[in-house]
Amino acid sequence: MDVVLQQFLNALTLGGIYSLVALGLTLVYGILQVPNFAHGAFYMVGAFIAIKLMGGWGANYWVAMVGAAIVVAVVAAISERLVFHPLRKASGLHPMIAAIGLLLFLESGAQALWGAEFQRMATPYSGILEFGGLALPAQRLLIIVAAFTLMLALHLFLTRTVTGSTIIAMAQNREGAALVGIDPDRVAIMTFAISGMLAAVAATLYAPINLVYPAMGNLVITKAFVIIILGGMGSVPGAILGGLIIGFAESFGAFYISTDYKDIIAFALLVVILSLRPQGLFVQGAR
Amino acid sequence: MLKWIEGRSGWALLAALGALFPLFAGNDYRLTVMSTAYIFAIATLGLNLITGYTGQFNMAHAGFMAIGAYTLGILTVDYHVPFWIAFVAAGAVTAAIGLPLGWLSLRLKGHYFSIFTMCVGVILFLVLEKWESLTHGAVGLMGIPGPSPIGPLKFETPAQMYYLMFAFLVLGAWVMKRITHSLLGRTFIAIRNGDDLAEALGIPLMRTKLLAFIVSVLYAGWAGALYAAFVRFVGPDVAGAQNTFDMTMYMLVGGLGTVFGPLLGSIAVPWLTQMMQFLQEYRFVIFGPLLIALVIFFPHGIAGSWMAWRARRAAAAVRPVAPATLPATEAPGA
Amino acid sequence: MLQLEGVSLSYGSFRALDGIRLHAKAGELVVLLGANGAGKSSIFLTASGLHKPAAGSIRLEGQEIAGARPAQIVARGLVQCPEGRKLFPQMSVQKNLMLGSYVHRRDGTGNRQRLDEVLELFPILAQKKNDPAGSLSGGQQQMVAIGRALMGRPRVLMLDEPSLGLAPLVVKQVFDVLKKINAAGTTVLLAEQNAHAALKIAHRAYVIERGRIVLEGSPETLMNNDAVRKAYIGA
Amino acid sequence: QEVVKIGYSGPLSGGAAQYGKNTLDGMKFAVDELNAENFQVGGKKVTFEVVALDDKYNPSETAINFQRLVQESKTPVVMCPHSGGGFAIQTSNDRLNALLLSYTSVPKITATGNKNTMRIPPDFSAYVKPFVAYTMKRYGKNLAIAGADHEYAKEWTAMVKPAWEAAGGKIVADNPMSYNRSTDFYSGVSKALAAKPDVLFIGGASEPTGLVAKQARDLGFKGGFIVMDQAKLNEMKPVVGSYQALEGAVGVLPVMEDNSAPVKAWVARWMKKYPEREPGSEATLNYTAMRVAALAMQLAGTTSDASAIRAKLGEAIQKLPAAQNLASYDGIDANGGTRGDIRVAVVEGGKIKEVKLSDLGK
Amino acid sequence: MLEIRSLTKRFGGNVAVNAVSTTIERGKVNAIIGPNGAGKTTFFNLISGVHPASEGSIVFEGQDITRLRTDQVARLGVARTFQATTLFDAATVLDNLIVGHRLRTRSGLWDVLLGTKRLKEEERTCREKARQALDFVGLAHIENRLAGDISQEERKRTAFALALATEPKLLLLDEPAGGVNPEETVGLADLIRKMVAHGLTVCLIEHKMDMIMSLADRILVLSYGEKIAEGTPAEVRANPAVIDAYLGSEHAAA
Ligand SMILES: Nc1ncnc2c1ncn2[C@@H]1O[C@H](COP(=O)(O)OP(=O)(O)OP(=O)(O)O)[C@@H](O)[C@H]1O
Ligand SMILES: Nc1ncnc2c1ncn2[C@@H]1O[C@H](COP(=O)(O)OP(=O)(O)OP(=O)(O)O)[C@@H](O)[C@H]1O
Ligand SMILES: [Mg+2]
Ligand SMILES: [Mg+2]
Repeated sequence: MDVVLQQFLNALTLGGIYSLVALGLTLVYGILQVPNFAHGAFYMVGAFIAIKLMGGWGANYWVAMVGAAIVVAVVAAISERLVFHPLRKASGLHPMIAAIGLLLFLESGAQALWGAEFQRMATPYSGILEFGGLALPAQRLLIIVAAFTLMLALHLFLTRTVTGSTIIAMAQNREGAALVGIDPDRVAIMTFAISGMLAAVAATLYAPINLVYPAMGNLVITKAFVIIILGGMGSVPGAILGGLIIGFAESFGAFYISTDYKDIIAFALLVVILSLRPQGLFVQGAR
Repeated sequence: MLKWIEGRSGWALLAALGALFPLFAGNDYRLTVMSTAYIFAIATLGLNLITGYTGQFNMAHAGFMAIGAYTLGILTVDYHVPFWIAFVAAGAVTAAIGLPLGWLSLRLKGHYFSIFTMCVGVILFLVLEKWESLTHGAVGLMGIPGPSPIGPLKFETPAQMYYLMFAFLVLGAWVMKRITHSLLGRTFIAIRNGDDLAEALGIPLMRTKLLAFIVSVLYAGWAGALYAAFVRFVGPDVAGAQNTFDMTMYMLVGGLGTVFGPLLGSIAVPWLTQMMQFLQEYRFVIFGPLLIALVIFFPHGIAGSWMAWRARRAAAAVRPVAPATLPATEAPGA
Repeated sequence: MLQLEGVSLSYGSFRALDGIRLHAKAGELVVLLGANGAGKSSIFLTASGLHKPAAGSIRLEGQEIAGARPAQIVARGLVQCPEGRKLFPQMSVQKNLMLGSYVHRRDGTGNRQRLDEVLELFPILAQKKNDPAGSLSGGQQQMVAIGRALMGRPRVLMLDEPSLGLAPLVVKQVFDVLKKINAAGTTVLLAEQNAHAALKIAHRAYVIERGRIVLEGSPETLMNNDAVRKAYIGA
Repeated sequence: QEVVKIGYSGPLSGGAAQYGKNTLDGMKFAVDELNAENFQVGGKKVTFEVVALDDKYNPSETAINFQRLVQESKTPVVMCPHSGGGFAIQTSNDRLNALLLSYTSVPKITATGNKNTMRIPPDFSAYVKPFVAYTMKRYGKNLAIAGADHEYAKEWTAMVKPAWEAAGGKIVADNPMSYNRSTDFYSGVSKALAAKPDVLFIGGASEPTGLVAKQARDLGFKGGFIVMDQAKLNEMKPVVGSYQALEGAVGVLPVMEDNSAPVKAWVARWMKKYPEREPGSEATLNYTAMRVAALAMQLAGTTSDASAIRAKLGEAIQKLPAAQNLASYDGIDANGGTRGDIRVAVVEGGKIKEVKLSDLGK
Repeated sequence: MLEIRSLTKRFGGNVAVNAVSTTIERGKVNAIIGPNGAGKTTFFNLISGVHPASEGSIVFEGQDITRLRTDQVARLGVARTFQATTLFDAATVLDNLIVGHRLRTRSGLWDVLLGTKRLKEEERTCREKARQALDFVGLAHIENRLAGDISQEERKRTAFALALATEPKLLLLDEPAGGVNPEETVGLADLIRKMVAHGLTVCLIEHKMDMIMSLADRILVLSYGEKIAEGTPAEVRANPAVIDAYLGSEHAAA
């Protein structure tokens, strides 16, 4: 029984991280219709900034997380301005390729600045809590609580605040948004900043139980894409549910089927689900 | 009429340049770069058919290239099948695998199709890596033989290999030109420009898209087979997303939805990266922004920008006040 | 109230507007007539700040707005109901309408009151208020678009072919509504193909051809102009 | 004075960049020393220069780079730190008369009959058996496989399994994981531990291997580890936290923990040049290989004839001063595979302890 | 020509078309009118196979086409235009039209690879048909303009030509005069008459009553998805239900 519980816990951890990353991706997709391949690089930069803040400046873990969120939000906002804004009218492949250019730049830039080697982030929550024979690493619990709190906050922001609605409105009709007085450029920058922030927080949450290196984003980003197409691109609940599905599939799949094939499990699941429901689990508009 | 001759002579000039290249290449290194570029150019031509002409961005393209490469490798290395028979089989196997995968993915549209095929690409990669009894797993296939002689033609030296790749490229470009400039090509373009309307005009969407998909992966499969014969080694990495991205970049740098563009891009970009080798690990710090700038300032690629310029001149000649409109290379995907 | 002086606009090398000069006084209902492609929508889009004019000045209540951002212009009370509706298709009708009052977002009660008024104007929308706007019929969407513009509590309202795709009965209703809004003090600019109905409620009208104003006058004078009758009114 | 260029094609960008740099720096370190030593071939002073090209771990790029190195830079020797690139080079190095220094443990690289290949890492098969014997004796008969799944790790797994069973043990779980691609090892490790193993076989790049070990300890594993030689115990330590947590691990001796005089002296030289970077075996092995290749040039009296250089490799290994033979090479086989005496270590009582291979398991 | 029996379409709980039965007569102008959201466009979508019908049957020239795909329906001779005039905006007018005749051709990949005579023949026919259609609608002079550049009225005509290039027997026109000014509307009505004179059957949706009343032979009135009236223009405009639901007093028979 406790192994099942352990996998369950792990699934929530993975699902939480995946969802946070996928949320940023799906928001940006909704606004600009750009599959932002550089999103994984935002995630990576977030982890590095947090490490540097903790290592170099001796910042506290939470301060480092906020710092990383701010820095990556700025990086993302600048990327929007310099890379995606000029391409807002070009549809299709162009922003995709530009995103790849941005990815190459950020990844090699990180390597030039911080080196290619694996780095570790310390955590103040390294303890292991024991509940009746069940080992629960504190950092994992923290991830679950923090990730789902953040998701709830984001959901409330999008559905309950006017500023949140502007993001959704922009996603559906840019000119229409401008005509009711929404400034599309500002919303685009804001959305990018939020997406960068989510990626940085996810990275800082996850880094203490993982490794930090320039290519670390590539692992997460493919999963994040699987998630948002599973949930329906641009759909916020879809990203959360999709993240959980992949988290559970990987965790239980690796345990009960095979670690060797666990990646295939996630992708095969996607193929099966999309074969049955081509528009994803959440039809766009189910917001 | 004039345009027709211009087109002909332009292509003839290119062919002549290609044929004479070994004479002024100077060394095998340049031949190797060029031969590799040709191999990827063939695959990129295929990618351009489904993406540039039909409007469906297939991100599993490198996966199909890998299928061709592995088919050739496995048949020649493990089953000792003669090279050219294995080569034909590489195309057949790629098409046979492409058919169900294409059918499954083409039910999706736009970015859904792209991301879905990206996942198909990952699956192909994982299968190649995990199915050890067939593919030799992560270790890869080594000792793949080079092309066996056809009559008096031997393919041993780099120059001979170069001409082989060149011949395939010419054939591939010629066939592609025929396809895209025929009624069939128009059908593909119609789907790219608006699939609802195309369907209302009696074009069977699935069948037509699937046809474009199969032809496109055939190019990938055969390019993969040539790759295997050239590098003599294939590992699962051939199927990696990196290769698809590279080909997409070639296509875009040259110009989407033209035959000439992908050729240009596939040749220009590798030379550019070769020239930037001295930057070593910092090369992408420069290359990334360069790519972004290109996409922003030359959205139609080199060939596309040139054609747009000509179209604008032609339009200006017809009507003094012509609205500035982009050339007919509408980007797909949205 | 709204004044355009020598406004020109180019799409690339194509000159869509050429020295447009027109104005609307406070409380006026002004109609723009013109064939397809004459430049009516271009005038509106330029006034709203979605296109930058190549030359000329646009003044709203004496203040220059040429070159301002669309959001600023809306905030100053110049609101447009655009051609092609430009709704948020996956949002509910109600949310579409509420976003229309984005620039007044601090005034919650005022907006709710306005919403009730709009739903009263278009009862069918009240029935469909929780449906995604994109699932409505063409005409119903047109009503949402008009309603959304009204939610912005415009001082100057520009409507680009509001009767497009509407049933005759609804067209009549819409024009009645426009008259009512106008009577309540809103300045209205109306681009219309349905010249007959438009001129009936107009105070003044302009005729536009190929990006230029070719005629200006009262509805009566235009109605009696043979060329205008033939081209824009029919029969 | 003559300048001889030495080629390198490896990953200098992307996920494997650090690995590529480590191998390259080992070579460069040897070259710098040689240049400072007034090194002579055929009575003339020779200066070496490393020409390094990035291939992103992609064999087709390696093929291009190799051509470029040989044709444009006229390098008689090219080093490549991955098997795919090695195979790509082997298609033409015999014809072009260039010596391939292949940094890969995949045995096939020297089984293809290529005449101009030297495999840098010594054959690892010798230490599988002592590792097995040691851990089985200390912890018990149940082994769970939780190693990586890349080509090299598969070769290792394929040797560990029969060795373990031959020694009378039982494989209770066979659970390879992708160390390079996984975002999380939790499920994989917990699955392996569910089979209640006494010993875990782990190994891939050092840091992920450290994570796997840490994960196992977090989940309550108390047994020992057989650590594949790609992972270095000293590099795993910062990830796991301490050597205490690695108690009972057996693996290759980390360079930094090597107490032999030549290695200690070399590490001191290295740390003077790169104060921030502790060297690993990538550096020492490539350093040694470069030294061997240079010496072979001297012995052959040529800096360009690869076959002649290749023919002298064995002699060069014999003659190489102990201070430079950090890899403890003692010979080379007919196909170019090196042989050597590998130094191994165990973690006992929270400390690294060097042991003789022959003493392990006794 | 077209027999429709108790055709129903539901979107979720919403019944867009509710048990409508009617016939469309050969060689006539059949009009469909009704308030916004009455289900007119949906009705067209059902006939042309864009949406599958929830219930009922559609029989075209004796053949049941209820379950056919859009392209199959088009091949049988039913062409349509869209409410928001869709064209291939990025292509020239002529290129738009060449594709229009594609469904009457058979050459495939092999013909292209082998360069068969059939392909050359068919390419010529397509071009000819395109020019004919352009001539017919009076747009021969703009064949080289990009479809995205031309005026609203020219778009409407191009859309007609595109439909004509498929060599249809039945033409479904969704608001052909929407957004077109009165003078040009008259021109479009003339064009529709000309098409009927050439043996085509037309079925159109329109809100312009002047045009409908002078053009249509028969009118079907839909409201809330249901058929509320059907008959000649005179009958329909006198029908109190229609006046109530749609026309208002202004357009009612005097
Ligand atoms: N974005 C654009 N790019 C290029 N040309 C444009 C663009 N928008 C409009 N045009 C051209 O500008 C001219 C004026 O267009 P506009 O839409 O203002 O006319 P309109 O009077 O509103 O016509 P309609 O009655 O069809 O709506 C037309 O010839 C049109 O083709
Ligand atoms: N794809 C769809 N999904 C859900 N509901 C739809 C869909 N298409 C149409 N509807 C609904 O069906 C009803 C009929 O719509 P339809 O477009 O057929 O009306 P119409 O008669 O063409 O109106 P108009 O004259 O305004 O164009 C409307 O209530 C609309 O909301
Ligand atoms: Mg207009
Ligand atoms: Mg309709």
